[in-house]
Amino acid sequence: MTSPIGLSREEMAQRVALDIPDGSYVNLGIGIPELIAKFVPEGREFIYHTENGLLGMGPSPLEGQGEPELINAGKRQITALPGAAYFHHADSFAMIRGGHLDLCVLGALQVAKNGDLANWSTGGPDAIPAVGGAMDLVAGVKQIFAVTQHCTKKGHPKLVEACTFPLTGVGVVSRIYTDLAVIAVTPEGLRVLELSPGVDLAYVQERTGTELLPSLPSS
Amino acid sequence: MTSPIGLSREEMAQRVALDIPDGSYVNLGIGIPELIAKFVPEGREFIYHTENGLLGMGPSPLEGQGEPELINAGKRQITALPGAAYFHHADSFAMIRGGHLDLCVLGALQVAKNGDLANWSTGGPDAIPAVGGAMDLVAGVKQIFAVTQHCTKKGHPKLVEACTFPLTGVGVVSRIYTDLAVIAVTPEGLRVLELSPGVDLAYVQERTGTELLPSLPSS
Amino acid sequence: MIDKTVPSVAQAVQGIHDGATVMIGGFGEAGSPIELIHSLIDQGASNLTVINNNTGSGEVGLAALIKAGRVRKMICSYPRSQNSTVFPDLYRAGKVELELVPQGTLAERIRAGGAGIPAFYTPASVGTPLQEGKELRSFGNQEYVLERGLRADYALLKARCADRYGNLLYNKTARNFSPLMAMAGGTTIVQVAEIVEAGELDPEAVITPGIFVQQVIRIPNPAHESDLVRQGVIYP
Amino acid sequence: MIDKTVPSVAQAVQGIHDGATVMIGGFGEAGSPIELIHSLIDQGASNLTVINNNTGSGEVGLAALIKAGRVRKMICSYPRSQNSTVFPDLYRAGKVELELVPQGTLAERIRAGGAGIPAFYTPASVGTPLQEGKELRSFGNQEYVLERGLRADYALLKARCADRYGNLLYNKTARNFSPLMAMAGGTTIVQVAEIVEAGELDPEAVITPGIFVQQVIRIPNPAHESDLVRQGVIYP
Repeated sequence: MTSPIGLSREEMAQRVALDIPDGSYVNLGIGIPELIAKFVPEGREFIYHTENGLLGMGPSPLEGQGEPELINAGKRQITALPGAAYFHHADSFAMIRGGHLDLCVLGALQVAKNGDLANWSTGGPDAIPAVGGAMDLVAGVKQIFAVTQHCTKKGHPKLVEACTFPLTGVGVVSRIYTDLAVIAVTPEGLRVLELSPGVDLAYVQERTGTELLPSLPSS
Repeated sequence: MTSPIGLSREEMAQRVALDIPDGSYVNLGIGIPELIAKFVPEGREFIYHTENGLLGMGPSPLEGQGEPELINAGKRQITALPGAAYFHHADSFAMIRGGHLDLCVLGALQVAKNGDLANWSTGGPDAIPAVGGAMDLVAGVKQIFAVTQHCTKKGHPKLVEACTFPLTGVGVVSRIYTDLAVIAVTPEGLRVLELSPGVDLAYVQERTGTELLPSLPSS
Repeated sequence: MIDKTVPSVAQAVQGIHDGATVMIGGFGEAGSPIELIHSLIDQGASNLTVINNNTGSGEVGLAALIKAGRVRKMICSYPRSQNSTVFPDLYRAGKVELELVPQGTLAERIRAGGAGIPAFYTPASVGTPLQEGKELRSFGNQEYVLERGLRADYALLKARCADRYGNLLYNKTARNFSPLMAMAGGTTIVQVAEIVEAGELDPEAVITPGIFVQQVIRIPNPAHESDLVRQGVIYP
Repeated sequence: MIDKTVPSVAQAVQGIHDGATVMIGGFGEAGSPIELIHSLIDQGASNLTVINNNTGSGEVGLAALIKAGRVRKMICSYPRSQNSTVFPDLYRAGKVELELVPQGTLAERIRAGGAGIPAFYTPASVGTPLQEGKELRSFGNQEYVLERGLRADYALLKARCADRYGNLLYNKTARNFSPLMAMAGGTTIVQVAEIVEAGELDPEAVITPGIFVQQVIRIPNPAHESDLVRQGVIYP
């Protein structure tokens, strides 16, 4: 499932981690975002929040040492680091809704040029709708990054003029990390900040459902 | 300050305690209500809640053994019993507002025949208004008893047709314990349940600002 | 003497009536009171409205309760799991209703119910399909949606440890919704692995004060849902 | 490395600006961060809006801050104490404003502010003078009043123990409003008697998770307000 060119899932996760400031409180969504926890850049300390009630989430347990009652929001077994704290769901979402988390990195089905995010349902007639904490996260966390393959498996663009899937939140995403590029959501539209190795703007534009603005010369 | 006839403050507190069912969760207001904690009838266990964050409040500490950070709502030093729990103010008032407490016993400036309570301010031009937790307690606790001298020090009735002081709550008091009588608030008005020794209905009526109904023959 | 312990799971759940609203603690299997749920299946109450973050897994616990046809309606945030088709199948067949609620809104609605707050405003779901039919209102420059407090006739919970007053400690992320549901349940029934003497719990560390708990039942070695699913257990 | 400890009370409070809204923990003297308040008096910020359950006692701590003329407005539930005339005198003289809030409403407003809830409904104060000017609404058969969340630029708190992440434990009934104010303060500054290594606090027993705390200052032997009042201390 690796693209011939562009970043792997692990590389995308690593790229996001580079942009997280030291000391940040971070919530990681399910999928590629979960991989980010492995890539803390030298000299930084992040505190990971999992909305099912833990601040100070650590890596996966060693084989055979997991506990069924120590899990993350994706229901995978995790560990707790020194300095961790457990709390109930209302306190956990008080952290989220109250703006106490610095960053949330979520997967995406679609991101629109204005930052609208769709990541919980395709809205299909047979789909079982399941939203989890995504709507609370995008409404409350200070900054929302989306990390996603640039296109669907069928090759359809995921960055679009307007989302066709049901929204998770309106105008919430500030930055998008894909296998092909790092893209900022700006009042003018989607602006490319960085292209993956071996990829040019035309290549990315061809795979994008809305106009991409070129990166600004760095000042 | 003892009346020539009628119950003393301690006796009033003891009388209230007799009417508290076993296993009740109880909040006691400042003044005479505080004395109730001394009078747990044989064979019963009450759990006292103090709204500043303790369930399982025990008696006053022994001389010299008090702690400035273990106090009740009246800011007097107290103790905590085995099985106690501390919590913050939002959880404490969740207990109150959420209807989890069985009984609150409050002092009163005035009680009206419909159960209106005034106990936080005389409304005087120079009064410093101070409400504390009284409005939350009367709005949330399942049953509210008022315990008070039947008349003010100047001899004015405290049980009245309608309160003239600012209200704490509307129609909240279900029973009134005074030095002269135990009185139920009923849809028909104030009904005397019990007269203190040496007191007859006419004597109490004379000192009451609204009509008292005689006790019903016990069935 | 106050003593909220009851001798059997059967006795604990015996009062739950047809048509009752039942909150069930847990996030996935963490904190799921599986023995209480199985006892509720045995007891037979039906036409239930169940509030839980999920819809169970495999064919044990909550999934088994749903499969047995006892649940008229689920109120939850995430009715999918990797190893259960019980809810999806019945939902597609129109045999169970779903009220889908964002997870933080669900938690806050339960807390509000328990705290005597009938309604509150939240920014979550504004501009999305889950806001439809709900009142919007602006405070400052932002729009919020009005959400109602949730209460239940019963709450079925799992905790690690209790005393006779019903004071509770939980285990790690098995805490999740349970302290909120304890507040919002008319009758809160808790299975615990251990019961200690009054006074043994540090009053500074009690998570659920006993005032929110009506019954405590000791289940010393509770099953883990994932173990049962792995073993292919189907309840009953 | 995350380390929220600061070396002095002066440094802790230096950023507090004229006109700031400041939540101050404590119920009476229990939980009152008296050293932080005294440092705020030294620092000189004025025209403050202060949120505390009370208005201080004697002429130390919060009463001293009010006496020094630094407080434009108090938001509290009980602005009386047996041994202070500071607030009553200034209030009668029209030199300080008062927003009187029922205690449970005050607690819930602070929690709501910290939890991103802009407004909620409560039954407290309905039919009383404190409901005047507020919206009423019925849910079910009962009337409720709409109350707004409260936030503050700063929260000054006292706790028993912290680690470098700002995780906090409190002492008995000194907990009171502080965990709520920690959530609602933009910059939450906490004086603690003890600072321990990360990992020494039981993660099950942490009351305020460090995410709500920005600065921790160690005051190993905090003064008790009642002692100072008894000794006749007048600050500064």
